[in-house]
Amino acid sequence: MDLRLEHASLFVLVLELLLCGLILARIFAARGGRIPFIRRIPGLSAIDEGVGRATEMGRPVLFSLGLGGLDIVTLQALAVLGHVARLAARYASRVIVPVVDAVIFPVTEEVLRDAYAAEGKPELFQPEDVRFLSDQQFAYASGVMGIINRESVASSFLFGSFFAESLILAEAGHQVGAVQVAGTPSTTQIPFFIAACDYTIIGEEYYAASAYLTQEPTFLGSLIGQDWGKIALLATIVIMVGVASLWSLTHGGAMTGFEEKLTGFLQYMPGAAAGR
Amino acid sequence: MNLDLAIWALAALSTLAIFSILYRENPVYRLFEHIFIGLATGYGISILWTQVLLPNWWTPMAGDGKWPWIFALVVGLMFYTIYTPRYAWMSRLLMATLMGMSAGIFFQGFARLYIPQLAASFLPLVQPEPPYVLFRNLVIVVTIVTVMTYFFFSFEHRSKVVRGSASLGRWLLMIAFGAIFGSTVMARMALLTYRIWYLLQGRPEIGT
Amino acid sequence: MSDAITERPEVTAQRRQSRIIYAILAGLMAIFLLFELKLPFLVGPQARGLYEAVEKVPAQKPILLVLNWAPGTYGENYPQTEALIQHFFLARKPFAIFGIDPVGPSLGQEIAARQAERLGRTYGVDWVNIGYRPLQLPMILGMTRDLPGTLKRDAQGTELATLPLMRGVHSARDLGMIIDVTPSATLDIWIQYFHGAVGTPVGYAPTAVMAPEAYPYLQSKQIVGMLAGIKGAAEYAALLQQRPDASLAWKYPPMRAMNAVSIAHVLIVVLIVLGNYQYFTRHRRREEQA
Amino acid sequence: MLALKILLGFAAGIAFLGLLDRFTNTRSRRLLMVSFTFLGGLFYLLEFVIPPGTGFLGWQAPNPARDNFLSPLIEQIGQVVLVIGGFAFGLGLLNLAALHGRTLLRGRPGWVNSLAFFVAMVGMTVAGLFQANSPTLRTVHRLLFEGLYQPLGASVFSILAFFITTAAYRAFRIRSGEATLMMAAAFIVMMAQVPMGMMLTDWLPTQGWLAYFRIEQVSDWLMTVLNMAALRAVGFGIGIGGLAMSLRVWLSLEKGTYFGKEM
Repeated sequence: MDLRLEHASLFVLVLELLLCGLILARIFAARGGRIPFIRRIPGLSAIDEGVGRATEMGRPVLFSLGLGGLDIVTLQALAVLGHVARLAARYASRVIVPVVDAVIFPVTEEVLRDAYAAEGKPELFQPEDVRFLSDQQFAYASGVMGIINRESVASSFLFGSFFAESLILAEAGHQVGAVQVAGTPSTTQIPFFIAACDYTIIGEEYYAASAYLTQEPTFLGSLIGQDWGKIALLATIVIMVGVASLWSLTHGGAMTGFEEKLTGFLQYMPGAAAGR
Repeated sequence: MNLDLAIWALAALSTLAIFSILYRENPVYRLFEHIFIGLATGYGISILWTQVLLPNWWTPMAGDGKWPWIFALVVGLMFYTIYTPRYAWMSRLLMATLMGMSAGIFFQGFARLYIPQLAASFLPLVQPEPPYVLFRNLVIVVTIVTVMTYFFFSFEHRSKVVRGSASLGRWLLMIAFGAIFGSTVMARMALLTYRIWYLLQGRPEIGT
Repeated sequence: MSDAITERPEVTAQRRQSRIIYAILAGLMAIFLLFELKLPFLVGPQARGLYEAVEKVPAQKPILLVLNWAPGTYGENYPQTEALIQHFFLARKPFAIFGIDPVGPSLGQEIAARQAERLGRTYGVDWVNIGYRPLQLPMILGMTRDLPGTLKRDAQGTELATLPLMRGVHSARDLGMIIDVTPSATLDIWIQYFHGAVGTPVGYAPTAVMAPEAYPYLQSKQIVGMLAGIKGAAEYAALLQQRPDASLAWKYPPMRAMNAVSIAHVLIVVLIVLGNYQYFTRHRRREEQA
Repeated sequence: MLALKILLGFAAGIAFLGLLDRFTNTRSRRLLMVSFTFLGGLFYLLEFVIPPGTGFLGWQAPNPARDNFLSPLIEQIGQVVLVIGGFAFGLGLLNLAALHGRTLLRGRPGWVNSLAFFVAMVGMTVAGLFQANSPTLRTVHRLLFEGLYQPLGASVFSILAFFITTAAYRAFRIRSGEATLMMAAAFIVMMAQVPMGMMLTDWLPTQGWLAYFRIEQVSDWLMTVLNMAALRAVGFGIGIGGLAMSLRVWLSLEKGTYFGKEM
């Protein structure tokens, strides 16, 4: 459907307010002590196992943040990195983080340094383990492939936005026998992670990672709010499928009028300048 | 020396060096990996200057006399305070502002990405649509509903309906992932075919 | 490797197995590229649709061949372009090369010049190269109304209006067809502003990855046909071969390339079957032991 | 004159930062950070939700039918962020130079690679920036770009063909219902792409209801109906997840590393 949404329409505004309201309400409820229960996310429990394995074998952990710049996806990957780094610090393991974006680079270094400091082992942090490789996709991939092989990493965690290089990183890790956990909202790369990794975190589970790993009330509440948001979307779909079916029945199956009306409604914004 | 021949020879050597990692990591791969990263960095620098900083910053400032653009450099320098614990907070302030901006941008992105898709899911499920259209619509709606229930984090254990829907959703998801995998194979094979052809030709008249 | 003791037991074995698979894949591809082997072949309806649409273009209406690819997708877009250009020359359909990517037209120039020399076709009469213009909406809109007035000169700086081929061309209405050879999402432009506005037929030659997005347009007949990646190029080559006047010369022969790709697909299928057989026998052995 | 203005501006900017550092403490910095994060997000939010045509104190967008008074700023802010982000490239450069410089100067094993890195980087930078001025540099640029950079990238990319083969070999085993479904779908779509696969169902008619069972039709249906719907549903979840995360970052509710730290 060809919708013009350069600016929010009334529908968009109401929907986003509703979704944000649901999420915020559950966050504050959880902070107020109503800690909810969430289901297990299998891949995430494997992270601890992966770091433990690195310690046993005396080999490093690799953590790739994907190709994203400073956006929501990469921030979530950094949150997971924080958890991995604290575990690694606790067990005195190394975490190698190849970075693709110069803006992300200092943030990554700080996340790692803080994690080692928080576990009381600041001396274990090696600045050389956070490496800016390249901002070019395949130069980055070749570098990561080299690191995985040379360091013979014990486990490899791939979190963030990935593109065609996903399978290069995952298959290289598989070849050195690393335990691999991947998570990405880049849906088209998930099949390759499923094929080459031990555990893959799919779709929205990616955003549930920090809640599951930290059991922090804010995150748990947020997750429940997200569930309510999905119910709201599902309800919208079910109701509108009903409306569309009714339209189809009463208009002899001709749906153009329905689409026109729908487009008009979805784009409608009171107070917008004339001439649209 | 013939430049085209030199280019062909270098390109063939590069290809073999990269492919050598398929056997095992080795000094030749390592050398070319470092050359590649060096070239990419150099390429990045020249692109950064010619396509980003020169037209967007230097020319407006030094050419068109818009001197306040120098403040962009001052702000940019705040990144580098990260190396001094005393001033590191400045870099964090800059970073936090950028994060806030990307959060704000997501509110726009959400609407533009997902609202049209939401609207496209409002499909009729009853007559007098032709049967194959109805079947298609039914599959689309059922897939959307069941896959979305798979991603519920709190309801799964309470209701049998949700559990059933979620596992159907996961099955449909796997079919979709398989289809993506299959549809990518040909494009990847075409890439390799051309690389091998390039090597086999042994002559420099073909593009890299 | 010195630290082989700490590896997962199955890893070295698996790595050895992988090396064998890599060697087989590369070897098979090389064989099918080196020799013109006959594999069973079918021409799909999309390539046929494009071929027939080109045949139907009136001789006085030039075809706009839009080349938006760069060396990155050489393996797919080069043979497509080479196939299309040979068809235009053989069937005497005048065409103009154009691009909104800086490299595409110069790559097309090389192919067209080589084929023109071989087949004895003349620049300005049988073909022109307009060159590259950065994509801007006003330019696209201008092209639909006054093509030579908007684009002015060809890649060598000759006034378009003075070229015999362009003499009858004023607006988009005078174009016989538009074919977009591209690795990126540029199709919308031609559908929206050319086909949508004046009904110019549009053909599409994308990389295989981009092809699925075009199905809705094919169904609604907004595009007359499509060459999907290397397979499309090979299908087109097969159609060309059936011509009585077929005199073809390839720099990167699409048939051989497609054979190599086909054999790779077959290899994967064989490997999957083999893998499952292995898995079952091992499974059964374990069950018997238990 | 302009140079002086620029220099003075630079000095003033640095001085301002110095004063900011002098007159703020941990708490006010924290407050500053929270409010900057909020304002940064608020701008994009307001630009989105304020109806087009809205002005502010007589300030109007040039194209009121599409834009509100904040819209013209999007491009300018984008340009500023682009430039500022560009300056961050030096951080990556420093890291690379430090890592390889140390290896090179101390003559550690692998110093040859580090040397190659530097030569490649400097060569490409110089050739890239100044190739317009010298034919020699143009030749060097072609050698580096067409002879090394492009084929290296294309080769790394084409390694995927090898990896996709071994990944399919390993992953598509009939271990579970899920793996079987994934394999079946991949098989159909893969086969539909090659003539030999299309022959499997070539005996079916091309017209009538049986035509729907031709492999290319089934593959097409899988991609455009089932795959599309499944990806759409995954997308909705990801969208809401991203929305929640954005909300937490924007309102400084995010916890854990990097967030909510002492300044």
